Amino acid sequence: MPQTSDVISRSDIFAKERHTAELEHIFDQGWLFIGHESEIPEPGSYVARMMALDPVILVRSLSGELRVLLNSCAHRGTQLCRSDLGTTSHFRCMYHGWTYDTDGRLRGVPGLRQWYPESFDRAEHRLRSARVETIEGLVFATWNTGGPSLADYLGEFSFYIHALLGRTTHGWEAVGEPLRWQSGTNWKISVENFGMDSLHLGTLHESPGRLGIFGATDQPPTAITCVCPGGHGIEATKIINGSGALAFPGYPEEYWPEFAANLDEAQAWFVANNLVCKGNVFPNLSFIDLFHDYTGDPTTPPEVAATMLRLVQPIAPHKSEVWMWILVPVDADPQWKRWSQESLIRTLGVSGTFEPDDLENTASISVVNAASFARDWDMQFVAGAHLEAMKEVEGHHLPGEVFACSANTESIQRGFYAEWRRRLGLEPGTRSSGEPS
Amino acid sequence: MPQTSDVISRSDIFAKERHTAELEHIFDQGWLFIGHESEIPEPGSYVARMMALDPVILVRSLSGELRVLLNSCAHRGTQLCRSDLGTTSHFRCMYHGWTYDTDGRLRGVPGLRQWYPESFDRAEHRLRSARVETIEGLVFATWNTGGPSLADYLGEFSFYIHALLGRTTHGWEAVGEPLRWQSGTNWKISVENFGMDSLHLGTLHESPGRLGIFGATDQPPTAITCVCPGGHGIEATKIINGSGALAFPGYPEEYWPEFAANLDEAQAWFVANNLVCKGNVFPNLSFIDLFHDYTGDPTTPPEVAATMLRLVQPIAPHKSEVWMWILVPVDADPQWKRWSQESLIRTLGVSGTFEPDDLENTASISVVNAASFARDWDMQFVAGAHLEAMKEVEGHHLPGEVFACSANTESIQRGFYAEWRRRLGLEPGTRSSGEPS
Amino acid sequence: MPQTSDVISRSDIFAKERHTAELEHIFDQGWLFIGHESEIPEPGSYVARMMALDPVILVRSLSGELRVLLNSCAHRGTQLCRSDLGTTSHFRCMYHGWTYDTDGRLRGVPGLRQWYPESFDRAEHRLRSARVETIEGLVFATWNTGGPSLADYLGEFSFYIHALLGRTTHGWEAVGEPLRWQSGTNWKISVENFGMDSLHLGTLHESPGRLGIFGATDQPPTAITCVCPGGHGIEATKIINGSGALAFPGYPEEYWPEFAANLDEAQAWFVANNLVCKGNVFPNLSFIDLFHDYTGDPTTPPEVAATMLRLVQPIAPHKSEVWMWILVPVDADPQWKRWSQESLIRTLGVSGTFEPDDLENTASISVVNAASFARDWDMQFVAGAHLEAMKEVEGHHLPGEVFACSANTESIQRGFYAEWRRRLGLEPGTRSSGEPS
Amino acid sequence: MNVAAGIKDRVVTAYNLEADRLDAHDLAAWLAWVHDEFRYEVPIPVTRDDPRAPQHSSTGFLAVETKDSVALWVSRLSPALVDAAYAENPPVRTRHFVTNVQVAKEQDHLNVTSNVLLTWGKWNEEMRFLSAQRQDVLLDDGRELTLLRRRALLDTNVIRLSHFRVII
Amino acid sequence: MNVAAGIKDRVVTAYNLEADRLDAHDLAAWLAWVHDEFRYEVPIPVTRDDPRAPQHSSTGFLAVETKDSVALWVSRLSPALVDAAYAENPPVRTRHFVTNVQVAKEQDHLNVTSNVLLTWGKWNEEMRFLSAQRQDVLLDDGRELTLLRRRALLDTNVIRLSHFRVII
Amino acid sequence: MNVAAGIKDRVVTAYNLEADRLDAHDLAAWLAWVHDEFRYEVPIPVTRDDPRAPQHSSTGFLAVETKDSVALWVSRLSPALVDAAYAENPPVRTRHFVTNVQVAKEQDHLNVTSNVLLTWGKWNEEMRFLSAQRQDVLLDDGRELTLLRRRALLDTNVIRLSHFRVII
Ligand code: FES
Ligand code: FES
Ligand code: FES
Ligand SMILES: [Fe+3]
Ligand SMILES: [Fe+3]
Ligand SMILES: [Fe+3]
Repeated sequence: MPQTSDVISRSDIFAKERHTAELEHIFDQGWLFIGHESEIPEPGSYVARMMALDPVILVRSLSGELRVLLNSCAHRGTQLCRSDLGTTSHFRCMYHGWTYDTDGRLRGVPGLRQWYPESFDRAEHRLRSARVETIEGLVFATWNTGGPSLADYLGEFSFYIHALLGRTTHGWEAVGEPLRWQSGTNWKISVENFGMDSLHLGTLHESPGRLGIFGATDQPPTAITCVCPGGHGIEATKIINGSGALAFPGYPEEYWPEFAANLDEAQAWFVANNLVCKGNVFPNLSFIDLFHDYTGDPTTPPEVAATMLRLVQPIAPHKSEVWMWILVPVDADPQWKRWSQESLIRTLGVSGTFEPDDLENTASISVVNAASFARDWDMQFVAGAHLEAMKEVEGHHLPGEVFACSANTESIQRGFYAEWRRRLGLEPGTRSSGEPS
Repeated sequence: MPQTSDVISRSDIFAKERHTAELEHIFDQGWLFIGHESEIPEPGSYVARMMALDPVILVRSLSGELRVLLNSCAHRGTQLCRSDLGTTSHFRCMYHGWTYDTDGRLRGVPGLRQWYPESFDRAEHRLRSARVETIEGLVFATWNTGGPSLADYLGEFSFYIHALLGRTTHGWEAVGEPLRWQSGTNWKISVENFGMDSLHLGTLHESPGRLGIFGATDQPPTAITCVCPGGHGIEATKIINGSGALAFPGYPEEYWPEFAANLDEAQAWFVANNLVCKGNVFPNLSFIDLFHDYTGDPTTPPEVAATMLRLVQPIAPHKSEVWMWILVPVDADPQWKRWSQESLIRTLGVSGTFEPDDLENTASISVVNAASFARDWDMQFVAGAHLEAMKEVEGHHLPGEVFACSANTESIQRGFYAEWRRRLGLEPGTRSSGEPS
Repeated sequence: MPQTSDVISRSDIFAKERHTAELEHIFDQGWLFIGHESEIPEPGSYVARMMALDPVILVRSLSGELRVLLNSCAHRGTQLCRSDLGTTSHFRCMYHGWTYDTDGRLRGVPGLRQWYPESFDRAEHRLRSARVETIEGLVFATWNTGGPSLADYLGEFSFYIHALLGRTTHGWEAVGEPLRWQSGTNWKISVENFGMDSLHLGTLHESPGRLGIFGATDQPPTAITCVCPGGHGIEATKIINGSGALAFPGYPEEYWPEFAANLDEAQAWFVANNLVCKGNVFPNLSFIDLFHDYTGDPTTPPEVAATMLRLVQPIAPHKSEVWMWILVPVDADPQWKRWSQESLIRTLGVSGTFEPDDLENTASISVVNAASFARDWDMQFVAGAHLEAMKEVEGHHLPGEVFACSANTESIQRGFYAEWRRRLGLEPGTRSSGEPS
Repeated sequence: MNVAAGIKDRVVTAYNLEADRLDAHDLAAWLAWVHDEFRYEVPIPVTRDDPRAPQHSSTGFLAVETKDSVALWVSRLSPALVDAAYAENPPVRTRHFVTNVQVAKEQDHLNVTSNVLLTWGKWNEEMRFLSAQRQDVLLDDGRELTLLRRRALLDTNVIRLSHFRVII
Repeated sequence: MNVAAGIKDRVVTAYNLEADRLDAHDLAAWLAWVHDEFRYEVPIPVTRDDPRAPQHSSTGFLAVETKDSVALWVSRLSPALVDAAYAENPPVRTRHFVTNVQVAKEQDHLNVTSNVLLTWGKWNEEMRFLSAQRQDVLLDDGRELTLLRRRALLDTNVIRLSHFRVII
Repeated sequence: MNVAAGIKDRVVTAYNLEADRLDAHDLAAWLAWVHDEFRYEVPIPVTRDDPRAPQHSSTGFLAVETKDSVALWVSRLSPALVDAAYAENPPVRTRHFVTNVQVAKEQDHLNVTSNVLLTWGKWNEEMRFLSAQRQDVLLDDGRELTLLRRRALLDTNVIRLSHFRVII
């Protein structure tokens, strides 16, 4: 029999009471990804974003700070920003004209003297602000202003974020605006499908494999899976050759020495020589770094690397919204940036050769597990339960529990659901008796 | 800090548990507006209406009574009337043919002798009827058959209804059928935006103001705000000039003496010389009386008055349906009626220069306050909290608490929400811990 | 006053809590109709079906058994079958390729040796299977594997199923795939309208009657209504003539002797000489056997018999989905089969002369009884409450409580709702205080 | 074989007039362009593996009508009976949006395909929509077009209109 | 009376251009083809028993506009005022799908009917749809068509767009 | 510059045939009218203040394809691979309603805009709808039209189809 820690009740995934609890204990408490610094390049630049179901404005304030403000007037609640992006010196509410500066302070109140009591104090009516911190250009925010810092929240996992995004000398930039699509599944199913699961590569994605789009290799690769406290996890599927040379396939070769130089040894080893490297920051920010062999442009070099972020917003127990950012090194050649961008759109974008199959698959999991009988069953996360954690890999010490196998198994999922249970105050093996959703 | 009576929790506005409680304690108990007498001119005339979510038929019975009947067969519940309006001598159920007279009495039962027990008594199976009363041609009904009369329910506020609609010698009539549109907001937000809030005129409605559609005046107006027990309220924004002459701008001048003569002095003073006069009968019947300066027809006289009713039906925590009736004096010139009607359609109708901005605004309040974090905040109704109630205004005694200011502030809203709390059994400062909707 | 057992609270019909309880106590416990054996003629034939809200696969396994398998992978829940029908040797999950045989046993697991612990036992991961039994070609299944057999569940009612479908020597077959349409009403309303209620024939269906489509007869018919334990019921509306000759109007006369010979005397008497015979197997499988006089094809013989099954799936308190199967004797003439099929499509199909009026009617019952006030009322099932059960009819002993009247009254409904209450643990006269849906 | 624009224009004109009559609930007038041998079929949509496999039934139908059977509907809507035509009275607001008309001329008839989006507005309810391809056979005597056969291939497996008493 | 294909083609071309301008929120350009006496009416849909009874009001309207009243909208969208045009700014994405155009030539004008499906995409919200028949009167001086009257018959009794500040 | 009805008719005919092939999931046949330099782009819809500002991205895309990249899809749907084309097999029912076709002739190509309503019916699910404007560049050698460029401007900011592996 599988261990209770290797299974999760289907009703737990989809129950309405779990969804409500997730909003309260995970999304209102945790650090949530908001956007990339390059999206708001100048003072006054802003973009409209969501923190789970709460709409916020990410703005680089005129005083130079990154601010995440609830997109709702302090007076009677009108939405302040109704466009996707722009540049502004202030936010003015259309209803009664209350005006806030880009730090969220209430500045102007029409009729202040005539209509409001003398005791009315603008300082008591600033916009609600989330706490904001960044790592490697990624902007995170939390409503939990008194909780742990972002660094504490990420813990050991920062090592891997620095490894992936600290390689470049001049940083990364988001190309274009985020792609967005809705998915008929629960956010957890979408997150673990994209950010954690690798065993489906040869089956669900058999087609792009056979079309030569991704994964061609002479040597059998090894998957290094790292499960960190806090529910974060990452895996790198790599060719381990004796030579020890650090290659970054898909990136122009002139970058390679610089990439290695910007990292410490273990980090460099981890991100080098990979077919693909992917993972997830708890709860819902997944990322991937890979190279494609061919995506339909014969003028492209044979291997083009690509990096993306993928945020899955919870909307309802059976509905979520995916946001996809494509990142490229700031100083890359414009033509190379375009190749990299297009390769991702054609594979992991909503019109790509991979994502539609994943969408079909994850939606199907929702469809068949919505009802009363099916929900009274488990999902199995037993693959890799037999692997032993390694002290070091090829002489490198990597943070977290580290496993090596011919494929990335289900270890990251087990870590993710353990953290999920912990935050919701659930024991392994419990099951929601609440109403189906 | 604002007083708890000056704020209302955002979760209180939108919580599903509040919506359910509203249906039970406010809409199933209070007097609800059903229609205007002129809509059912003859015995047998009927219109299909809603009492909150319950469908009813308003019919002038063959015996001459106004009846409000639940639109559902007493047998097994089939809808009896499936059209918006008509004339009939009876209601026959399509399912098994049970037939009711226009007073709701069961008359015919096919197969009565063969199929039903002898003990079957038609008198036990009449249609459910609401209690019906009228004031100035406005038909109200309530399910609370043993509760207060309409006059008691309105209390002092009747003074203002008589003032507005008792002016004319021959009464008013509804022009055309009600306009209907849905709004993506809670009914309370829509009601207080239209029937109570005036501070948004210069901001949200800056555009029609600058286009010369409404509000042009040389002298600064004064707003007289009257807050009555029961949650009802009204405001008149008027030019107070020393002369004491009673003008009814926008109405043909030949009406003016008659308008004054039909009212007592204080009433006449209140409804004369107004730019606009508007208010709300608790819970959801708003009205407005105003004149436009220009709405796009150069052949119209410069000022045309207009009067309308606006009912906001609660549908769901974030959805409501607006019904709009345009009223004109029965004996007005047909051309004038048309001008008045068209001026309202072009401003406060769903295609007008005002209403779309209000719809956009109120929907935006719903959108940004649906989620878990935003809901844990307040709305502010502090404007005018410093004003002192007046014993009399310009020598006139007006019912309710009366305030004068350069604009109608947020006093009516405070009265409205106090009544709302009272009916729901809530203390100021409470907040719904129930599920978001 | 009607007895509490003759009424049912409108809130009971539509309450969300009742819907949830129905799924648990009725649909997860009872025997549900899945399909007709002729739909899956060969080993490997399968069709996708629903057991209430749970998707299942009905498959004739390669080993020759009828199987009803939950359409969801035992690993992480992916939908296995995504088409309406087909033939297969196995079910392979698209996600990670787990492969099941047609008996639901897990056979193949890609990467079994590399990725899964040695303790992983395929036998522990078979598809969830329902218990399957058949009667006269009708396939039923239940999740309640330890409960009563189908025969026990049907009890005395089997008599009637054998009578209707045991007439033919070579059995019946489904013509074409099931027709499907959604209905804006509760499943119970739809079921009792189609499978139980006859009093609406002259009123709701006045139009097809007057068009000569159905029901023309010189002699007044008699309705024999049989109410069996378990909530099942059936009625036959027949011409009782003294002759005792067994006619099966609408069927080719050459069948008549054989029909009689295949049944015992009481059964033969019951199904012979009928204008129509219809009923319902608790909870939601209705059936009808009738002949039409004319459905628009002048080349058709004047009377053509037709038999159909009608399953009403519960979807939500105010939404259900109808599935319609048309059955014909296997050995009938192809032309006759076509006539029979087309006559049903043109009357009881979603485009027919009967069903649209029924749909309109049942949806209207839902629409007007969704709100808070209307729900606090009853539906009346009093017709026929005065009839006395008969020991025998025309010398024949028929199972269940048997009534004779000029029409089939509301006895079957009373039996249906009594069983419904019993399974939900409700007393007569209770009413849901739960939230409206 | 494709056809001269003139024939296509006539077909489009006929379709537009047809749509008007259907949406005015004037089945009697609509029947005027229907051939005596008219057959109308809406096969049951059936989802099968393989995008090239037929996705509609060859043996099951959601609707099958002839000129005579539609004549029964016409009677149903006649003044004497319309009061009991509960599904059609009060009327549902329908509108046929006809696009993508393609005409191929055969020996003695025209094969015409078109796309139809049907909108469905019942009293105060939200609008519903149905999309389909029509495959028609028209006869053309040079002066007048008549409708000999129509097969409507629905794009949904389950009817979600309030009923299906409508010609697509 | 039906008309030569040439006229119909010109009408269709004019409608397509009109739709483009409306969907680009360029009311000023749209106004160019509107006659000085232009009247635009959207009668209130009213459901009555009997499918042959009129299903739209003769006395009540959801919109009534003239060239002068639309000119107010144009001003509203002008650079000086557009910042306060909250319902139209940021813009709603609309698209007019115009089909079933039928042209009848009268003495001195054209009577034209067409079906319009309006799609409505507000920021991140789900799309909404409105279906209607347009009944237009056009004037044709042989060179240019102008729009004299438009009556839009909606297929829904209740407006469910976020507002109705739109020309159908 | 507007064009003779003849060219417009040919464009409409080509669009209708194209829609048929797309809705029959026959990408291989569809590819026949695609130019070797074909480029297909669906820019990301971006809502900006000001109705005159561009409402679609200039740098971000929801889809970017060439003839070669679409050829990969064709292979994906070939008999050898179609069993693993899980998003397209079983097929989604799609229908392209193409209206408002406007053709402008330039020196050496045609600029064509059209409106497309795409309906999307996945198995037993409710239909979904997508509305867009297409901005195409066609080449015309007098005999045959080929599709050189297509830009599809969606009317929704968020894709709500079950996936977007479809040519608009
Ligand atoms: S709601 Fe923002 S100013 Fe009043
Ligand atoms: S439900 Fe009205 S007569 Fe039976
Ligand atoms: S979910 Fe079926 S094989 Fe993994
Ligand atoms: Fe994947
Ligand atoms: Fe306003
Ligand atoms: Fe019936």
